[in-house]
Amino acid sequence: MKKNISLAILAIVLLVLPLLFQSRYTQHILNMILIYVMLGISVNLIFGYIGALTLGQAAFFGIGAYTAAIISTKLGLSFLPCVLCSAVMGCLAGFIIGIPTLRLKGPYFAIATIGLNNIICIIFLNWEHLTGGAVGISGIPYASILGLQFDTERKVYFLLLVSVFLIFLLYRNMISSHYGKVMIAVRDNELAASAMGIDTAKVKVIVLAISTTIAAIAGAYYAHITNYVAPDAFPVMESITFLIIIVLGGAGFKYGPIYGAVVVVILNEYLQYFEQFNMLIYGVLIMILLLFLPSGIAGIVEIAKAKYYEKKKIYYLKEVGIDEMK
Amino acid sequence: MITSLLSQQIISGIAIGSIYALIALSFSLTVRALNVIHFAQGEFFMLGAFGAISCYMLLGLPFWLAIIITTLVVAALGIALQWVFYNKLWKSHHVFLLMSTQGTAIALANGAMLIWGPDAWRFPKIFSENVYKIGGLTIPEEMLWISFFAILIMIGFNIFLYQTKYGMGFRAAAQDRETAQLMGVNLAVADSFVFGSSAGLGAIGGLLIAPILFITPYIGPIFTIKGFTAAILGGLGSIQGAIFGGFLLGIIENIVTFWISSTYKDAIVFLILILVLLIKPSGLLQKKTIEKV
Amino acid sequence: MLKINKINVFYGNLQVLRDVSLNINKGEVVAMIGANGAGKTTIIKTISGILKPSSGEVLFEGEDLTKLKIPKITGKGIAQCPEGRRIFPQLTVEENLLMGSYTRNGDKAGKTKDYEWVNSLFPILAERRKQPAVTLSGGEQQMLAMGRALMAKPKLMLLDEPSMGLAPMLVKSIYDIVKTINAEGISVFVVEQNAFMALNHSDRAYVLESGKIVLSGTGKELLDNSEIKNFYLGKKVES
Amino acid sequence: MKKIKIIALALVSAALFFIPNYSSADSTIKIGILGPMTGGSSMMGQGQRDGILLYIDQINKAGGIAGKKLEGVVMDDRGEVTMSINAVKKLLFKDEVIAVIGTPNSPVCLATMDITEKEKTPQLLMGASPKLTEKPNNKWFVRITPSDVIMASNFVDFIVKDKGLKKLAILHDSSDYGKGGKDAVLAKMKKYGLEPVCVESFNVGDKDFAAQLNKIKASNAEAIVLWGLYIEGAQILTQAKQYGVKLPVFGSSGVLQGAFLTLAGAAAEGLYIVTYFSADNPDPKVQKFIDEYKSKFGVMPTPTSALAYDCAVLLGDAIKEAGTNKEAIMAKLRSVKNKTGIIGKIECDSNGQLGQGAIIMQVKNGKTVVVKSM
Repeated sequence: MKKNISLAILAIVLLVLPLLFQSRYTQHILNMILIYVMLGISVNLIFGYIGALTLGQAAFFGIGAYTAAIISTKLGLSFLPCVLCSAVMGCLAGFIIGIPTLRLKGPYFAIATIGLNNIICIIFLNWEHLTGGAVGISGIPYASILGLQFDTERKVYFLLLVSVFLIFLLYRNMISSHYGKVMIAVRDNELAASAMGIDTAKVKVIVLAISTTIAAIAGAYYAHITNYVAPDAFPVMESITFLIIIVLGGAGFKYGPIYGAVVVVILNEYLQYFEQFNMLIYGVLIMILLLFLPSGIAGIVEIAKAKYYEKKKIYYLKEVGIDEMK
Repeated sequence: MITSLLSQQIISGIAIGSIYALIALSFSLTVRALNVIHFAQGEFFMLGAFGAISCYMLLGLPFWLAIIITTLVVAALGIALQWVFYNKLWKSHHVFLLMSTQGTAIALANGAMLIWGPDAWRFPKIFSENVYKIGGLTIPEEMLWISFFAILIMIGFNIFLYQTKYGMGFRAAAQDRETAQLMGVNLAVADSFVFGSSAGLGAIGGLLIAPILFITPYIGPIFTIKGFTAAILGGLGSIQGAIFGGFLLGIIENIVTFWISSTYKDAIVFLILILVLLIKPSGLLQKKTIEKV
Repeated sequence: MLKINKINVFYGNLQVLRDVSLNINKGEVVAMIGANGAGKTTIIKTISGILKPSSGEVLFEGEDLTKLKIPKITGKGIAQCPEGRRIFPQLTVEENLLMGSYTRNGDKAGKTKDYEWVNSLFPILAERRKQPAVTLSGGEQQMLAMGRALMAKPKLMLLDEPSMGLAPMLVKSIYDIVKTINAEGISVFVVEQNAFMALNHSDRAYVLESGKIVLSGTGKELLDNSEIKNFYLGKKVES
Repeated sequence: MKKIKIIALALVSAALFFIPNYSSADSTIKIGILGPMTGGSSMMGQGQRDGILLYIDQINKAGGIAGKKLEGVVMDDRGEVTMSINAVKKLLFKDEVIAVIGTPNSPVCLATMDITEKEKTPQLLMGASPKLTEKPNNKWFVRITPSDVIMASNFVDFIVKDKGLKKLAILHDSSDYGKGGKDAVLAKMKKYGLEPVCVESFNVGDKDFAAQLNKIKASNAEAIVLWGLYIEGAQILTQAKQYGVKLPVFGSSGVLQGAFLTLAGAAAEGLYIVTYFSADNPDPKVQKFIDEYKSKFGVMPTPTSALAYDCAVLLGDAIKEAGTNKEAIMAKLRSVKNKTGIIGKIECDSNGQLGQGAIIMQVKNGKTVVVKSM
């Protein structure tokens, strides 16, 4: 009950947020944050809860974006069918790629996903009559549902807010359900989990497919909001950015993706002050933040929470225990 | 005709492969000892080349001195990064270390851009530009030199690791840090050795290729990705494997470009990489080792 | 020779050892028995410096070890044979043994002598000299771990669960070797779940329960103690 | 828990409120400079920025435009599509610039031109892809860079008519630039009824071109048309020399950038280049620009600097004539006729293409000489 009240407060605050910010630029940044929250959730599921280090999530983001772009420009389908097709493509891609590669352990899986992301980008770049090649696909229509066009930053904000809220609910219920415990068991000790009778391979593949589906949905939104997709929006660097979001936000924590997306997106905007120095500062800041946020922002919030309730029990240390994932 | 074309591709592949081998070697060091993929490896390479440019072209020092200074400075940088940033992350999940090296890569590349500018640099030739023609095959001499140095460095490392006491200690530390420490291995020194030598080795690689390739501040990531592809093909963490993988990658790239498609060359290379990971994750060269449970 | 004074050790917030004191004299074999999770390995790790006590001191020949770094402690003449052997799997048997003498600088003749001695204690190791250690069987790995510890020319040897996972026959030969080692003047501190074996082969012994020492005495005394019989020996006496 | 969440939210909101604001007095006219200041194409972006800042400096020293000073707002798009969308929205919504100049990357141009169109703000594009001018409904951009179609058609004319070479091999990079060029060359060759004997590609950042060169060598081509950027260009020429490929090479404008002549050295000898700007062009206007640029920034201008400078001049002229009304500025830009800039002839056609000139040059004794000027 208490959880739902706080969720409701959060929802109300988020709903009135765009009214506080009259600047359309700030609204755009809020939209970017929401898209990155979706992507953060997708990476958190597979990395934070299953422990598979993915450096190829941008590939699925791209698959979703390209699917939506191709379907809407070539077949003229409207927004919702596009999102659905993207989700299906993302899910299929997750299954096809997950079944062989999820057997790989630790860094090997990460390397396989880097290779995969590169392959997908090369396909985007070279399958010209479908993907438009290097210049991509432009002129993707704005999202529209039942004749309502989402063509301003504020309208897009509400569209994204509702979608992110739904995805977040799904994700929250998933990780707090029995299945969430199974996922954590697989992450923390695969051997023990399989000894308990869990089909760990199946759990991993299913979670990867869910995660890639969310990434692909985010891609569909991206295509309809920016009206343009090109291969260089989905490189491995982008996958690394997703991972940075989740690591800074707190991997394996429910609210990790939100904190991370807010910090990384806003950080990049602040850095525009510094012209050609901005990337140098960005790199150094990442290194420093990682030093001081050993379990992400969510970890600090958890510790603060624990202190707040004066329940400094080992229980919390365990929950903050990304260390224990090692 | 076909055989001579094929052998020409193989020779050209070995030529570029010698460069890949050098990076793969520095990659393998950090992976074998610390189980860390060091994303900034290509940046050390780039710094080595720029160090040579600064010392040799801008300060006018003799080449041998430029090599020594650059290698030492870059190795010191690697060690400094380890002490300031990586040591503390050691206890956390390895993704922190991975992301930290990625932050390092971004910072180094952009720092270099601010110092040396975004334009490309060319280092004066130190190797002869001769080209040998043997039976219709073209063999550039400078590539022979690089292959020679790559193999020399490999032999040097092998001697150090397998013939000396400290090398044995570092190998032990790579397998079981805690127990190695109990035996008296100073882990801090061992880690610094790994980070320092892999950075320094990267720098030497950069120095060697500076006269052949052109150097820009953003050259790093390409070498990073080629380096670890090569390292995996040969067997992640194995020193001979790294050299072998480097040459193999060069040959595969050339043959694929020549006979299949230059457009999909990289895609095919990555596909081979994934297949190797799936079928023989210990690399093409290594014997399958029994995994410790 | 080794004197532990009221040490308290924590893992995070969890206290593992409470006011533990014990001492080992020169030339003794001292055993510590206790159930799984009682904190036996923690004591070993505290002596070798992997864990630092929050209070109390560990004196070795009058010097406080808690202030020293791990490699320094090894250099003082304390060699450890850790739980689960922890041999270096990819190193050869010979290299594993040489790892034991890592801290002994110079003294080449002494090292060669010890190497010969270890090979005579464990002839099987000489046979497998060039094999990677991972190819050895469990018993051979235990011998390798002990041989490695002996290569440090220790004054005190710490043995953590030497009988774990070994067949009874092998356990017996391991303890025979402990006796041989002790006869060379090396003190041995052995930590065991296999109480019968440990008590039978030790001069004195301590019993650890939930991080506290609850009993101590000579091996014989403890073997006859009724509580010990009930809790630790149980079926093993009959077998 | 609630409290913490609220505190966190408050912090986030505070951060949002303070998102950087480049506010300045109303007495300035702001021009957005959108380009890659970092990343692999930062050489172009920094040259672009300096070219525009040079013009702004000159105008402000002369008293500004109608009493108002010009101000350049630099935004780093890192050469990435997603970043550029954020950057251009910041220019439009936060800084309320009067026009946007940029960027040299065609994908980034495509990503941002719809946004400036929607906000009815002129954008002066610098990408070379023919795709940019294939948007008849968008009336809010002009493109300064002579497109690949202009370059390629002049070049093929030169190769086929003046040089009499018919068997061509095309070597291009796999980016939008190289592919756009390849398509343009192919289209023009078709008009002559020619087919290339060999088409090979490489990636930006590749270091080894042995396989492509060997293939070309085996294909009996008479000449190579090279469409790519300068680092790869220099490497290809060097390796071609090593592997004994002695065909004449015809390079695109991207080949003659930055330190190309130093990088390629002797291997560049005899190379033909089609471009719009060269430092060795004896035209006094060009030489004046080079002198001013060099004295302000201490380095040689790049072709991108020249493009950007011309953009700034055109925009400044439009503001002088039309005031700060964006629509009027756009109308002026779209009706530019018969002007000559640093990059040669500038005239707006119905698609919004401004730059029309092309010069063909050849490298002789380590310097470029103009062979033909269109």
